[in-house]
Amino acid sequence: MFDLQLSEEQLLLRESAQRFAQSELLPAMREAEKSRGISDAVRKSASAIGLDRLAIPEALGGSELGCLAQAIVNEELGAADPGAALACDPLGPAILALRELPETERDQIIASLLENQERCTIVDRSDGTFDSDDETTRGTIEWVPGDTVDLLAVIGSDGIVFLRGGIHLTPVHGAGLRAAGASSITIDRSSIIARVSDAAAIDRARAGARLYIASLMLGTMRQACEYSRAYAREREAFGKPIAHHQALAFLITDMHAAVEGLRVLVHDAAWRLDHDGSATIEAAQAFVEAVEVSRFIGPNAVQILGGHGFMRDHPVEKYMREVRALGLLFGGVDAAREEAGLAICKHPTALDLCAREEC
Amino acid sequence: MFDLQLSEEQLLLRESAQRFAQSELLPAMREAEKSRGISDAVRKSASAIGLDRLAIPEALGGSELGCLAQAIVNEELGAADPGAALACDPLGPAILALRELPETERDQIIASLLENQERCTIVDRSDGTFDSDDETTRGTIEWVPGDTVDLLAVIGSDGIVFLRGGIHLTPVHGAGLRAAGASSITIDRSSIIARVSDAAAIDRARAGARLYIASLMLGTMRQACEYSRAYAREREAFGKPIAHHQALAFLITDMHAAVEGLRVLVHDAAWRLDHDGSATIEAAQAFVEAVEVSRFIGPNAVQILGGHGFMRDHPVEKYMREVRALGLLFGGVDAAREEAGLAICKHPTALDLCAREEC
Amino acid sequence: MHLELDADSKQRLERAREIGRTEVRPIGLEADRLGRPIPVDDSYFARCLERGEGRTRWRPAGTPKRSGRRRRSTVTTLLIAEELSYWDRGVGVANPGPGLPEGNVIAQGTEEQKEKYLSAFIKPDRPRWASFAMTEPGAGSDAAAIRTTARKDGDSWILNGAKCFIGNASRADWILVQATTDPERGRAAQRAFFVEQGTAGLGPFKIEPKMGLKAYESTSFPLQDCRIPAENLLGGEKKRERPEGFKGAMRTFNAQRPVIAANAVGIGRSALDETLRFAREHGLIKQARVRDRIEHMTRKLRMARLICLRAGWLADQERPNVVEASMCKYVAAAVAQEATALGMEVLGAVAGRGDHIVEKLYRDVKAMDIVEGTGQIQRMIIARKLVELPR
Amino acid sequence: MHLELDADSKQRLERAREIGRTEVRPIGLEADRLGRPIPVDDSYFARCLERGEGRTRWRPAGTPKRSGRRRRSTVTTLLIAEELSYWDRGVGVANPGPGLPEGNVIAQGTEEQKEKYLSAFIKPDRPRWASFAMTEPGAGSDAAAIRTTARKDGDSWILNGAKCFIGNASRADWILVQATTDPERGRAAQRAFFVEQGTAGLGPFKIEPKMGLKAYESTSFPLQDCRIPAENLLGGEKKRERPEGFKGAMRTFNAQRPVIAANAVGIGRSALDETLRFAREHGLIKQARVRDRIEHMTRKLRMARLICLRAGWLADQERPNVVEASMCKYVAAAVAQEATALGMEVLGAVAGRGDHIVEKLYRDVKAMDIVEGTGQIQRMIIARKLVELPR
Repeated sequence: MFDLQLSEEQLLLRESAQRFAQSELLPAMREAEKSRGISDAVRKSASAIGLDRLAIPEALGGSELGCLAQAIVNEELGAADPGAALACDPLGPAILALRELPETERDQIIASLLENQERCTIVDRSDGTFDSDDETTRGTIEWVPGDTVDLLAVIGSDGIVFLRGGIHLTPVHGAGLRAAGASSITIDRSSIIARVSDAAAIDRARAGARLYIASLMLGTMRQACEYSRAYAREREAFGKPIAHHQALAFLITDMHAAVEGLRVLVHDAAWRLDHDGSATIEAAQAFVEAVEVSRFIGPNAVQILGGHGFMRDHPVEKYMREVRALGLLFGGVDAAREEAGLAICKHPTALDLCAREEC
Repeated sequence: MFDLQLSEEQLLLRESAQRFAQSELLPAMREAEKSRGISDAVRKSASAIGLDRLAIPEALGGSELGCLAQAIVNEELGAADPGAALACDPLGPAILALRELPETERDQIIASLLENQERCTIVDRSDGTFDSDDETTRGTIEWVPGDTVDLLAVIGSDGIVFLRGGIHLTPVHGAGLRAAGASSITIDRSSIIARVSDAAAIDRARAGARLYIASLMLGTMRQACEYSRAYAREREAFGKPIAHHQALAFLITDMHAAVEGLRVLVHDAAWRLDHDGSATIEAAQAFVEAVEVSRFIGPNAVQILGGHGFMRDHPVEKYMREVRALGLLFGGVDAAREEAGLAICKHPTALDLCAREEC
Repeated sequence: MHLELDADSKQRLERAREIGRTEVRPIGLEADRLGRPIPVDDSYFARCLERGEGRTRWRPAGTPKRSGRRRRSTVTTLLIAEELSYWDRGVGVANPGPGLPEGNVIAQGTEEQKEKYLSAFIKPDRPRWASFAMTEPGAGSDAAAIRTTARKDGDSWILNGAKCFIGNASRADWILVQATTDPERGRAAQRAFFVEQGTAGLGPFKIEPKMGLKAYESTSFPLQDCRIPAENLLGGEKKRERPEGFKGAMRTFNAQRPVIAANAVGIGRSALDETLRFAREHGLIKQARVRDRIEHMTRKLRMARLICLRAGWLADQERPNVVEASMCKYVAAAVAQEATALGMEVLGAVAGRGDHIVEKLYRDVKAMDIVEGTGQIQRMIIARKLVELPR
Repeated sequence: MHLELDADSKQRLERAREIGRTEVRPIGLEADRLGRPIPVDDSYFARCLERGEGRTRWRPAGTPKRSGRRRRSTVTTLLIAEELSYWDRGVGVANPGPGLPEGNVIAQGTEEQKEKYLSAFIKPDRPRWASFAMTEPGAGSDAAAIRTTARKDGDSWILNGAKCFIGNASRADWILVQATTDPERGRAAQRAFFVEQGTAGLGPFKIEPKMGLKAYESTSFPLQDCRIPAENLLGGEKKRERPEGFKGAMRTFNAQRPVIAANAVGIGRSALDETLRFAREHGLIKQARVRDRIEHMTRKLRMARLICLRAGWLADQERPNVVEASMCKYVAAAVAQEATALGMEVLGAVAGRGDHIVEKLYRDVKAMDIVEGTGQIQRMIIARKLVELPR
């Protein structure tokens, strides 16, 4: 039975994420950007409603929720401050890779991370630009939106490795997401403390990470649309609200439709990843769509505000930068496009809801 | 001195091409499509004003004009009927390849073609899908907009070969340009009667052929814009001309700008090809732009007419089909994009009007 | 949330696919090749009747409810519309039955009118059509601009005007004609009238030559002093002062939008599958540019389908779907249009031949952004909600 | 037709490039890094003066014409504007000189006004700025909506209102302030007034924090019972009844559009060159997707430059260029915006670091679609010509 209704639990989760995002993240947005971090109070609030352990196994005190729940939460947090959202979630999308480890190993690593209040980052280096031998790894990562990395998960061409030690961070300015920090990383003789080699598990982790980012982008773009729409209804030019100039009304409509379209792709991918344990194409496409839409919505939300949009008194310039920055993570749009394209071209028919032989 | 003024000669040429196109091609547009050809009267008129020998050497009775002149003429003919334009020009863009032959050989072949009222076609098979040994060639060509091919120029990976005999045409329906005919070709033991191997000469011939097509597309799209603009000024909905609904006015503006932008690219490439004897990037980009713009203008010109646009009583559905068809010729947009991209990436700086070292 | 179909819907889809593959596709290709609508006496239509198509869902008062299959959901209806359109969208419009006007008649007709005009469709003796005539040469998207007049003359109405692009008009038993009883009064004065085939003053019919969707007839015709009995006024005289005519038409539009969106997705999916097949067969999928086109087509069509199903799901939930219905309509039409254009680029010269189905789909699909309200109209509808864009 | 530059223009371009490379780029990067406008006392400005920049082209009546270099063409002016913007667009705005208001003063000022306000710029003793204040918090693109009032009071005008996003206002010797003498009368009542720095009621100034283009100050300030002498009315009292103020402003806008377009092309070209350099250095040009982005950027920027030069060439020919000027403005702004966004995609995580020039260009470029009339305004101007779109 095809049903788009969110469950009671999901609705409650959304409401609580929204309340937190709007009351705690949004007002502190510029301050968090300036100080490259969120306040302890915000961090505690996030933790109090469990945002830092959505995907952590129940046995370890988490909610053990799936990707759809995370997407719902991330949309709300992204609508306030995607950088702060990353800062609120110490394990971030790396949890999706950690979850693929054997249970004992998984629980041990996660428990230790939680106990020491450590932070994880996951990066995609499937393009083979990362050197790893059996036990140690070297390489550089140009940018991660964070100032602390205790455990680094690297998706390489032959699996996911989890690294500890030898991770040297250098702060950089950051094109966006500065509420999470911004660093480049040099890895030198870092130890591999765990490894995931199963291809399906790697695909799941990558899909989950892409959805994590895409859903933050969804939220940020939704807010960019809402903010600029509200502005356009207030602001007058040539004797009427600028939103009543048809071309701008249509632009606002197209931006709204782009957000709605992105949301169904994100939800579809997240549901399938939860339900089927696999959504390689769908997650990659949600990410590609998010990036493409960001190139449309980011600059246009600024444009609607005109000169005001270019100023930091309004948030739209920040949204424009941050969605652009988010889309650069995790191999960027080309890696996602390549993965989706190759997978689709293997399928006999690309777009079937019900199983179908070649016809 | 930067000067965009067309010469007196060019202005006269344009005027005469326009008069012919509007008075002879345009009224017969649907008839020519139906009967897969132009009338003898039209053919004679075209010949009378020299449209069938623009690029032919003066010694052979032609005007020996360059690519810019051809582009100016093609824009006018394309604005009436791009298929008929092809039909009016027996040697078509193949003349640009023929011109690269040594003078004696060139004159002999051209003279013979003219004397026997024969037709040429040129195709691009640089992708290496064409078999040629020293003297004969085999292969198939899925579609050419023509029903007669006496001499076939094939740009292959290792040069241009000119083929005679063993060229078997099978009529096909044609997605567009039916005024020129539509055939698929099987080549079986065809003789190579001439060959061009010089890389610069091949580039010139290919650039010229691309511009030939791009300028036809320019004309057809210009006309699609003009026709739909005129319609939008007449047609009323919701109490005013539909052109006065701002979103449609802006669409018309964007379509107009796209045509203007394409024209400067076509003229720039043509002028450089005439002036410098080389315009590989510029010609390929004019073609790419023409194809991209055609995907925007073709369907939107139909859209402006609404239900009427879908009917053959108006020409916009034909324009939509024909610009799409033109863009498939000569290796299509990907071949042009690849050629331009590779060439640009070789340059130290991509976009310099004055010579510049790497900075 | 649950994004898979139930077994019953899957089964219906399978059946639609089988009919599409064996019946719809071949007759659609033939019509396109010959450049004319499927003839009225084509055996295809007889087979439609044999399959139980071409019937009304209306039943006379007192008819016992049929047991058995439950009414299918809008979501399933949309998926079937997509599937049939996948095989040929024009054929679906050509199919016999009470078609477009059925909804209006059921909703607004008097019992006598339902009996008179729908009962022949309960178990039709032969392929029968009905037709709904709203569009005029000067009134497409702007339904309020209708100029066909209906003048009361004793026990008759006299219709004068011209209609265009009307599906199946020349073969219809009757045409529900939208007309104004007072051009000065705008929408409020619009009503719908039953005009039976053969009525003096109806026609002649001109079958319009179209770019695509050739399987059905798009017909233009005049109404010249076309006199019909007073009782042919849809809903009867008593409703005259209420602007039901226009709203009725608008309601039809509204309900139809996700169906057109689903049709568009079907056309696009057809282009995608054929393009992918071609690319695989010709070794083109090794090219990144070709894969990117296919990825783009797939993604956008998935998106369009999902927002289309969302509009349908909202309808199934009896929740408002005005924004969603308009959105899926214009998005799907644009996406499908682009899919066919990209498909032609992948096919290259083969598309230029004019005998590949992707080329046909390129010609078919444009209508999806026009019928039932252009993309511009859909945006206006949405913008009214989003920014209170004045009319 | 001839599409190459003459030797003189090339030489000027070479000089602009040298200044851009050695002076403009470094100071622009520094301002961006520090997130503040170039300080008034920065030695960069002194060097500008040494190079002969920051001067007025105005000369008192009776000054003998200078021989030597001929006046440069608009085409060359545009190419130099592009070149300087290539190195940093913000710095150009920060440069000292009579700047934006100069044209209005020369065209409409009385001889006394020209003498008083421009003579210090003939051979400036120190870096001096002038400023033009039209934009208001509630009036950006819609210049007719200006609410700053000018009320005559004896021998004075009293200005009240607020201006925003005004370039160089806090460092200007004087600001030409656009105000209305009668808010009810719309454009016709708009005039421009010289307000000297330090006038009571002018300010305080707030330097606005911008997303990009940080090298120059965008300043907001109020005018509160700001009293100025009657003779500070641009053009003097006699012109009061003619709507020159507004038209003057519009003329400035018009002449400026191709310059902004050229600026945009310069920013885009900078992004292109840096992206291409990065792609070559990191072996990315072997990827078709990367090459396609670079091809796209190059093509669209070539196109934008050509239509921009066309607008300039028409001006040089003294032919109308309203459509072309607006077209190049909105096309170039969009194209350059896209170029920077694509550049960031090619750079990937390196762009995320926030210390690569392409990332800066992405923040800088957006303003090009806003200043001197947004893309929407440009389309309105063109549509008036193309379809007689009513105002």
